[in-house]
Order: sequence, then C-alpha cells, then structure tokens
Amino acid sequence: MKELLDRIKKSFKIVNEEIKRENFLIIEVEQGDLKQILVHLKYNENFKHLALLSCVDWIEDKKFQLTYILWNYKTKENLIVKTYINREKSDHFTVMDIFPQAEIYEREVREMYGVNFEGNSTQHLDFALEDWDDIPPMRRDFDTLKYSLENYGEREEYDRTNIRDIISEFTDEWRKK
Amino acid sequence: MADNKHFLNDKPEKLTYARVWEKFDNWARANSLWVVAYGTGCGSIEIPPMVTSRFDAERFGVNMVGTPRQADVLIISGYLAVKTLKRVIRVYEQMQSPKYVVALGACPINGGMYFDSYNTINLLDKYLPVDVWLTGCMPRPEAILSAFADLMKRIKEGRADGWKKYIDNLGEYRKNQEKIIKNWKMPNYNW
Amino acid sequence: MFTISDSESDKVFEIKGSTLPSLVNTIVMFFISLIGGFFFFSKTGIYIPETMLILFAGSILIFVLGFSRILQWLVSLGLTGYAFYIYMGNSMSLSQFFLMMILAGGILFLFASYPVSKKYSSMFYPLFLLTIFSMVGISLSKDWIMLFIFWELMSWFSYMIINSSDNAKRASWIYLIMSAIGGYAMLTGIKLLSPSVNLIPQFSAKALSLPILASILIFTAFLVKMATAPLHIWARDAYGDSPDAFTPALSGILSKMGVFGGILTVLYLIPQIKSSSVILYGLGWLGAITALFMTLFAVFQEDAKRVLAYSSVGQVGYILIGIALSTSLGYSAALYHTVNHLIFKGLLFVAIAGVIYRAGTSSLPALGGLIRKMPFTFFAFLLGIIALAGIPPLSGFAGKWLLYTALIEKGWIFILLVAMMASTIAFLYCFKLLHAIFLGQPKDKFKDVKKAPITINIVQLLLAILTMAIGAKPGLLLDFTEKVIKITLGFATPGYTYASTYKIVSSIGYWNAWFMMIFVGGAFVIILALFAINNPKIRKVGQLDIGYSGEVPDSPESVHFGYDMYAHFRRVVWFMIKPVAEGIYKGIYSTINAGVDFLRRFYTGDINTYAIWVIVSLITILYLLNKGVF
Amino acid sequence: MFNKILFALIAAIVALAYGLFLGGLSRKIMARLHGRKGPTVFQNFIDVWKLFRKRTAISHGVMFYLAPTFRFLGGVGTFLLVPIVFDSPYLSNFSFGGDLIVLIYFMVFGCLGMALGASESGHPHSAIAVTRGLSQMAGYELPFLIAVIGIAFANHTITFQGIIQAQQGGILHWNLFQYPFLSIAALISMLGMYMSYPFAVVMAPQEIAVGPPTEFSSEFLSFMFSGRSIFAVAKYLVFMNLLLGGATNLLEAFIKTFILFLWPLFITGVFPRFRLEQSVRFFWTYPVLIGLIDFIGIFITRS
Repeated sequence: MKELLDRIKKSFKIVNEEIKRENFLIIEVEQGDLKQILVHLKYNENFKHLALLSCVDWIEDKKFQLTYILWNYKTKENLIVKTYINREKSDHFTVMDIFPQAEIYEREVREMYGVNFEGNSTQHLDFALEDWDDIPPMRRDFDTLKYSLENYGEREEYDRTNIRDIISEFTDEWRKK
Repeated sequence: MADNKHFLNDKPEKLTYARVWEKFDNWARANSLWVVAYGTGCGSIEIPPMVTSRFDAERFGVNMVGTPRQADVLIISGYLAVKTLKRVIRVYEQMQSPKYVVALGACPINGGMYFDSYNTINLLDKYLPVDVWLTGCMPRPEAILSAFADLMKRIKEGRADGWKKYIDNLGEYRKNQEKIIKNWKMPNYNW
Repeated sequence: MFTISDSESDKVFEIKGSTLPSLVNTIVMFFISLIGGFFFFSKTGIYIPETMLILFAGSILIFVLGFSRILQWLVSLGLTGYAFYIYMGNSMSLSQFFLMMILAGGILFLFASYPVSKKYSSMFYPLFLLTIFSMVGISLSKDWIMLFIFWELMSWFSYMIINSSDNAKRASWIYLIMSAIGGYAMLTGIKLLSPSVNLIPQFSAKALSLPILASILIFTAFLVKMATAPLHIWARDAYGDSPDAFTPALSGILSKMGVFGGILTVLYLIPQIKSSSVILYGLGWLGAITALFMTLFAVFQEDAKRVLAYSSVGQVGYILIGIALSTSLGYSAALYHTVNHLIFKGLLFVAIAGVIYRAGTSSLPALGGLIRKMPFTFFAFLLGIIALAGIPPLSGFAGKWLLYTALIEKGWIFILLVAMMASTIAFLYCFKLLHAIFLGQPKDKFKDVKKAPITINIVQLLLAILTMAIGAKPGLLLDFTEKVIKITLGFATPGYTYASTYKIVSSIGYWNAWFMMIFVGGAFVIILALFAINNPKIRKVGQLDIGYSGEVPDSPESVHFGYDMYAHFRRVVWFMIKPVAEGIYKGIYSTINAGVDFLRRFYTGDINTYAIWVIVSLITILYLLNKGVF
Repeated sequence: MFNKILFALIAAIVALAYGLFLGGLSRKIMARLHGRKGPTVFQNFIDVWKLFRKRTAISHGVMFYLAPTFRFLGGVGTFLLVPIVFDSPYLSNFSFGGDLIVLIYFMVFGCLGMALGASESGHPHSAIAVTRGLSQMAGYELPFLIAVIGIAFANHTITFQGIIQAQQGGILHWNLFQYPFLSIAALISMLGMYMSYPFAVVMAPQEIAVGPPTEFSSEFLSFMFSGRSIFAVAKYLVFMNLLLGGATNLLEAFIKTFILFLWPLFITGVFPRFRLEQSVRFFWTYPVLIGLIDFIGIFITRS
C-alpha cells in the first residue's frame, strides 16, 4: 500500500491520505486532478472496477464530498478517492468514459443530491423516485418530516411536529441506563 | 339477475329474498378467500409461510392466485412507497367486487418507523378502503390467520363493505391519490 | 424443404430479373394456346368445342380489353359462369365432378379477385382464364396425350401468373423447373404406354410394356402438382409469393388436378401391375408422410400464406391416402375432401388476401388484434379453421371420419396413426394463425385498418355458409361423390349407408352430423343466453388493461406473443424439420454444374477448336456412312 | 326423445356435482399428503358459487365473452357423447350422436374456444400457456391414439357400444387385461390429459400465473371451472369404457371412475414438474414403445 501511495504521489498532488488497513487506502484529490488520477489508477495500477460512487453532504462548509471506491482484482486492494465540490453550483464531470458503470451511480447521485454531471446524457432520468418535484431529498436542508406531514398527512389525534425531540429524550434516558 | 342490484348498493332491503341470497353469498365469500399474491413491503415474506404445511391457510379456503382479476383479498404487507402505492391502486382496481383489503403492520396505519420518510405514505385509508388492520412489526403468520378469521367474521355479518365505500367516494379517493401520484396516467376504474 | 433461411438456396436458384418480358410472355402464350386449342379440336369429340372456344376466345378478348380492369373482370366472370352453366346438367362422371369443381372455384376466386388485382398487370385475367381453360381441358380429355398437352399449358399459364408478382421470380422459377420435370416424366411414361407414335393411348389402354415404370413416371407429374413429400420444394414459395388473388385457385383447384390424374392412374394403370397392392401401400405411406411432415413445417413458418401453403400440401396428402386406399370408402373420402379442401382453404386464402390488402403484410409477428378491425373476416376465418382442424360439427370432420373409417376397414392402422397424429399437430398452426393475425394485442400501426373489400366478404360468406351446410348435412356433397363412385369408378356402394337422412353408418362406426350440428348450436345458444341474461352490465375494458403486476404496459408490442410461438416444440422435433430435400436438390444442381463446366472445356471460345470439332465429326459421319451403319 | 334429453340433463348436473366433489376430494388428499388439514371436500362448490356471484363487469371482446360458453359446451358435449351405463335406454346419453372419432375430435372443441378467448384477452401469459397446452396435447395424443386405434382395430369397431360389448363377461375380458400394454400407454397419456404433476407445465403457477384463464374474472371463471369438472368426468368415463369394460349400472360407473380418478392424483402428489420438451419427449418414447408391443401384435394377428 505504501509504495502504491508513493507511486501516486510522485505524479499527482494528493491533498491528504490515510492508510486504513494494509489493503485499504484513502486519498483525497482536487476536483481538477480527479480524472487524470482515475485514468492512471485504472490503466497503470489496474484498479479496473469502480465499486461505488457515493456522495456526502457537508452542509456546514458548503461542500459535497464525492467518493469513488475502486477495487483491484489482481492485488485485492481497495482504494477510495475522495474529492470535494462546491455545494452551491455543484457542477461535476462524468467518469463514464473511464468507468462506464458510473452512469447509474451518477444518475442516483444526481437524483438524490442534485449534483450535475457534465457529459452524462441519461442523468435526468428517474432512478428511484417517480417524477419528484421538490429539492433533492438527500440534501440535509430538505426537511423530510415536514414534507411527509404536508404530503402524506397524519391522524387527527396525533401531533408529530416535535416528535423528534420526544424520541431523542427517550433515547437519552435509554443511553443513561 | 338479482346480484347486480345490491352490488350497485341501492337499498337491498327493498327485496327481502335478496337478503337471504346475500347471507348465503356472504357465507360462500367468507369461506373461499382468494388472495392476490402481491408483496408490497417487508411483510410479504410473512405470507408464504401462511400456505405452507405448518400454518395451512387453505383449510379456511384461503388460496393464492396469481392474477388480480380472480382475487378477493389484497394484502398490503408493510410500508408502502409512493411508487408501490401506484401499482397497488392499479391492482385493487383490477380486482372484481366484492373485494377486501387487509393491511399488515404499523406502517400502513400511521407510517410506523417510516413516519417521516419522504417517499412512504402514512395513512393507507386515505387512498384505499381498508377492511382489516393488523398491527405489529411484522405480524407473524398466526396473526395473519387471525386477521383472516376476523375478515371472515365481518364478511359473514356483511360489514366488510370497503369496496362499496370505494365506489361511493371514488372522487375523494381519487383526489387523494392524484395529490401524491403526479402525472396520473392509468386506465379507467373497472369495478 | 426451405425451413431454415433461404440464403444459400437464393444463391442456388438465382436468376437475373424477369425470365421473359411480358410481351414475349404474351406472344408465346398465344402460340402455345393456339396450338393446344387446334390440337384439341382436331382430336376430341363433340360437346367440347364451344366451351373451349368460349374460354379461349374470351381470353383473347379480355387481353384486348386490357385497358379497363373492370371489363376484364366482368367478362372473365361471365365466361366462366357460362361454362359452368353449360356443364351443370350433365351426368356426374369423374371429369364432370372435377369440371364443376374447377368452374365453381374459378367463379368464386375470380369474383373475389377484383379489388386485389389492382396492382397486377393487365395480363392477370387472361392468364387466370387460360389456366381455368387448360384445367377444363385436362378434365375433359379422353386420352393421355390430351391430358399431357393441357397439363403443360396449365403449368405454363400458372407459372406466368405466379411470375407476374414482383418478389416471386425465384419461386416461379422453381415451380417451372419442377413442373417441367413432371411433364417430361409424364411424356416418357405415355411413350412407354404406346410404342407406336400414331396410336393415342386411351386412359383405359392396356400398357404394352413396362406398366410399372410407365405408371410411376406418369404419377410423378401428378405428385409434383400435389407437391408430395420429396417433390414439395416449390410449394412454399410458389404459394407464398404468388399473387394473393391467385393463391386460392392455386391451392383450391390447381393442386386438385393432381388428384384427378392420381385417380386416373390408380384406376387404369396401377391395376395392370402385378404387385399393385405394394405400390398402393407405398402411395398411402407417401401421403401419410407428406401429411405429417408438411404439418410440422407449417407449424414453424412465420408467414400466414406459407403456413397455409404447407397446410394445403398436407391436406392433399390426406387425399392421396384416400386414393391409395382405392376402396369405395377411400374414394369417397378423397373426393369429399377434395371439394371440402377447396371450400375451407379457399376461404382461408381469400381471407388472407383481404388481410394483406388492408394491413399490407402477411407476416405473423407483425400482425395482431385485427378482430377489432375486421370482425367478419375473423369469424369466416374461424369457421375455416374449425373446418380445417376437422372439429365437428363443421364440414371438415366428415372427410377425416370417412378417411379414418376407410383406413381401419382396410387395416392400414400405422398410416392411420400417422395421419391422426398429423391432424393433431395441425391444431398448433391453426391456433397460431388465429392468434397471431386476429387476436392478441392490436399494434398501433393498424389503428386505421378498414374492413375487407365487399367482394372478398361475399365470397367468404358463401364459403362459410357452405362449410356449415355441408357440416350439418354431408349428403349435400356425398350425393355427388356417390354418383361419381357409382358411375365412373364402378363401385356398387359408396362404402357407407344412410341409416336415417343424416346419420351416416359405416361397417364399423356411425356419425350423426345433423344431430351434432343441432346439439352444438342449440346448447351453445342456451348457455350463451343464460350467461348473457345473468350479466347484463359487462363493459369492454381498454386494450392494455391487463393484469400486468400493477404496471400499465408501455406498448402493445411488449405484451404481444407472436414470434416463434412453438420454440419449445421445435426443441422436440428439430430433427424432423431439417431441410433434407433441399440438400438433395442442391446436390443435383451442383453435380450438373460440374458436368457443364467439364463440357465447357471442349467449347473454348476459339473458332479453330470449333472448326476442328466440325471436321472431326464430319469425318466420323462419312466413315460411318461408308460402313453403312445407318 | 324428450325422456332422453331430460335424463341427459340430469346426468350432466350429477356429473357436474360429481366432478366438483372429486376436485375438492383431490385437494383434500393432496393436503393430507402434505401433512396439512386441508379444505373441506366441498370447497370447490363454495368456490364456484362465490365466483358465480361475484360481480362480472369486464370483457376483452367477443371471443373473450364467448370463451366460457365454448368451454362449458365442450365439457358437457363430451360428457353427453359418452355412454354412462352400457345399453341402458336413458343413461347412455346421446351416444347415438357419434363414435370414438367424433368424440376424439369434439374433445378439442372446448379447448379451442377457451384458447381463443384467452388469447383475445391480450395477456402474453395466456397465449404462452395455450401454445404449451397444444404442444403437450401433441405429446400425449400419440400414446392415446395408439391405444384407441389398437382397441378399435382389435374389436373392428369404433363405437362405444361395440367396444363395451366386446369386454362383457368377466373381468378378464376387459381391455385392461386383454391388451395390457395398450392400457399402460393409455393410462400414461391420461396423466398428460389431466395435466397431473410431472406434466403440469401448462398451468405452471410459478412462471405464468394461472395459465390460459389469466384474465378471466368471476363468472367467466366459474363457467370454465364447471366445464372443466364435467370434462374431467367425461374423460374418466371414456377411459372406463375403453379399458375397464364399461359399467352395467350406476354404482359400477361411480366405482370405476373413482378408481380412475385416484390414478393421476397419486402421481401428482409425489412428482416435480417436467419442462415441456421433456414431457413431450417422454410421451413420444416410453408409452409409445410400450403401446406398440400390443399394437404390432394386433396388426399382425387381425390383418
């Protein structure tokens, strides 16, 4: 793992890195370097398999973290490439030309977070939701409770506006025990 | 000839022999309930054991059929995503009256543990008439059998009339359904 | 057997463009017909000429009338009708039977052909009429030479009709080659019958030499027209690509000329052979094998006309079994099935012509759901299919019943087994036709399909009424066949008896057609009435409103099951539907090619070589003359 | 004549009840084989009545509307063509209407009608199931035809009366013992005819929900159900007359049909399912080879 990291460091600028296990490396790169480093990893280090593309919403510092999980069949190594993109305009590029299976992942991220992947023609199609017309539901500024109460309603005898506090009280008492 | 009258729900007590017929029919309906095998949520895994040798729902005349056209009972097994709700409504409208809905678990009643989910409905009876609620998360096959026993009792007493309610308040139900299912494109309702 | 793709066979039988330009066609046709007509008048008896003249002159007339199609249509109809009127009264001999069948069928199919014939050349009606003319000549001829001449005329005219449709060049070429093979075989056989040239061999003439070879050779020609097992390769494409207006005649009448000749052969020639029973048994097996294999091929066709083509060939196989039985009951079955096959197969082919005329295609996967658009065509087609499948109470069943009874009486139970098995497998393509054309999901591109043209509907109506009437009272048809059997074939009884007016009794079974019809019809009406009274409020739901696990299908194509419907059955019978005969013919073809290539070496394009050949041959001839060889 | 019609109607109604009862009984027996309690033996009556009284509001077209009529008529007609009791004036139904060949071809009537209705419903599963059913019919018809033709040729008659007449006088005159190999072939083809379990791919509940009647709702289905019940009884009667020497009184008929009813049932209980080509291959090999033993023997001796 170490020498792999060194080899990558020789040619690319790594913002920070972390060796979780002896076959599990996490590196963070700039958004601009992402494509080159993915190409390098696929064709020179043969990390042929894009296992997952996921997204994290850092609403406090106004960033989306895009996480590409790669897998090397030869050496049985995991490699996570992280990059941060701007949350407001949330513009990113597709990696379909490197990993074609990224198409579906990007469609999902687009639907759930509203990240725009330049060059992915099918990202506007529905992935899990059917004709969703609100802000993307996985953004943390989207209030699911409010949405649920507005759209799906509740029984008259209930009042669920502060149900989250009640639940947290219960859980605190339970933790104390 | 007589049967279409009280299907249309216009005061069957006008003709008395029809009431006798209806009692007999209700007995027959109660004793041969055909369930459309359509698992909607996590509870659908509880239904197959119901017809196995251990629980043997067939001894009550409960059968699994593969098509909504021939079914009497629709089991809502657990939480309903909006996508699933669309299909469920479709299936329910393809079933022929009289038809009954059994809702399993807490989720159809009030959303259950998905009460604040952005794509899971909370109140099933806003969209479909429910004849028997069954609480628990998830109810075991014994509980489902007890629900069927309850449903049979209600049918024999003639109180399981959700389908009549659906026919009468179709507009209201449709309003609720179209509120959450955008661009509604489905064939018309056939009883 | 072109069951798999025709790519290689295309190469094999490839010909560039049309064989003859239509003008040359015309001229050649007129010369041949003139020769045939005059030869006929010089040879034959009294009451023939007027029809001959009528039909022949009529063909010239409507060729002259080429500018207006409707005049051609009316004139040809009138002429055929007049010929039919002339021959109605006469006594019911064998030729009379076939004559009436030809002319009646000709009238019906000519009548139906008007709207369809729009896209054909002005030669269509003259050729159609001349085909009928030559078939009339066949059934009127008194000796083998007449038969041969009109046989060749029929092959030639029908070839030119088939050739007149655009995509049928290759098909008509194969048809012509096979007909030529048959014709030459027939001529050789006739020559074997009468060694001296000026003696015209009558039908009942004692064969002077080699009766077995003669009869086999003559029978070959008829087997080619019947398209029995090894000689069937022309049938599929010739039926499938021929003009839609002519296909009913091709299946209903023209293939029956083979039946006519077959009856003549079995009646007059085969008995002169010592071991005739063996020959007949072989013919029976030939018919059974044809019925079985053609039915199997029909199941796996994807084009309506090709399915019906193989189906007709298989049905003619049943007729061949009936002939080969050569008992009175067998002849009854054969003759009955001949007419009956004309009725229901004509009905089916005419209906298909209407479908093609409206929907523009006859490929089964492309069609579907046409019952909503052309309901009348559907119900006529349904009756035709029920008759074809031989389900009582329609007319198709009587033929099967007679045939099977005759087979049991004769004791050919293995042939009976094969034949009944074939008719069971026939249900497969019967359902396939009905489902893929008329039922299932209607495609969007057929939204504006209109009803079939009126003439086609009229013909369908007539034929449907005929199937139902004959099904209810087979006597309508069996009286004719009985007369034929008593007059020409010389049997005392037809092999069955009428117990009551409608109950037919053979020596081993009985069958009450009228009762079946009344019982089925009555019970059907009663049950339907009960059902309808009990459910007054049934509404018709939308086309795509099916239990599709909660989904609404996005397109009819996605839920229409129309292509390769019997893939599972193919996995069982794959070894029976291999194109064996095609391979054989290809082998012959390539052998001939090789031989011709060898000959080509002597014919170098060089003039000197030819000069040398000429000189050498002259010297040889002179030498032989000196020796006094000649 | 009127009496004959009256008796035939009564016989048809009795046959309907008997068929429904046998269906319920088979469900009960299957439940016992599974170690379940199972429904009551009258469950099928309840089902048919419920379906009959359900609301019937939808149709997919004319053939769809006619299909249950076809099916019911196919069942009743087949039943009425078979004599129940040998040369009894009334209980031999309308068997004067036709002989074995008429019957064999009339058996297809109901199936054809139902097939057309099912395929007009436009549901792909229906058409798939129909093609499977037809292919399977092509499979099991061969041994059945061997048996029928063999018996008919041996007795030189294709009338039921003649065949039953030939089997009178002692149990050993039954074709079951006269021609044991033909009988084995016929009994194996009977399994396919009843779609009992190794050959149940037509209705395959796992792949194509309920086979042809996928789209048929309440009263359509009840008519088809009744038609199938009568059809089943009719086929039991056919096999009884062919193999078990007919019946001389009603009780005998009931007993023999009941015995015939048990045979496919117990096969059903213990077998998995064949694919279609497997079942057709099976029908075209083993029962045919077995049947041909007697067939050839008859062919040699009788001709």
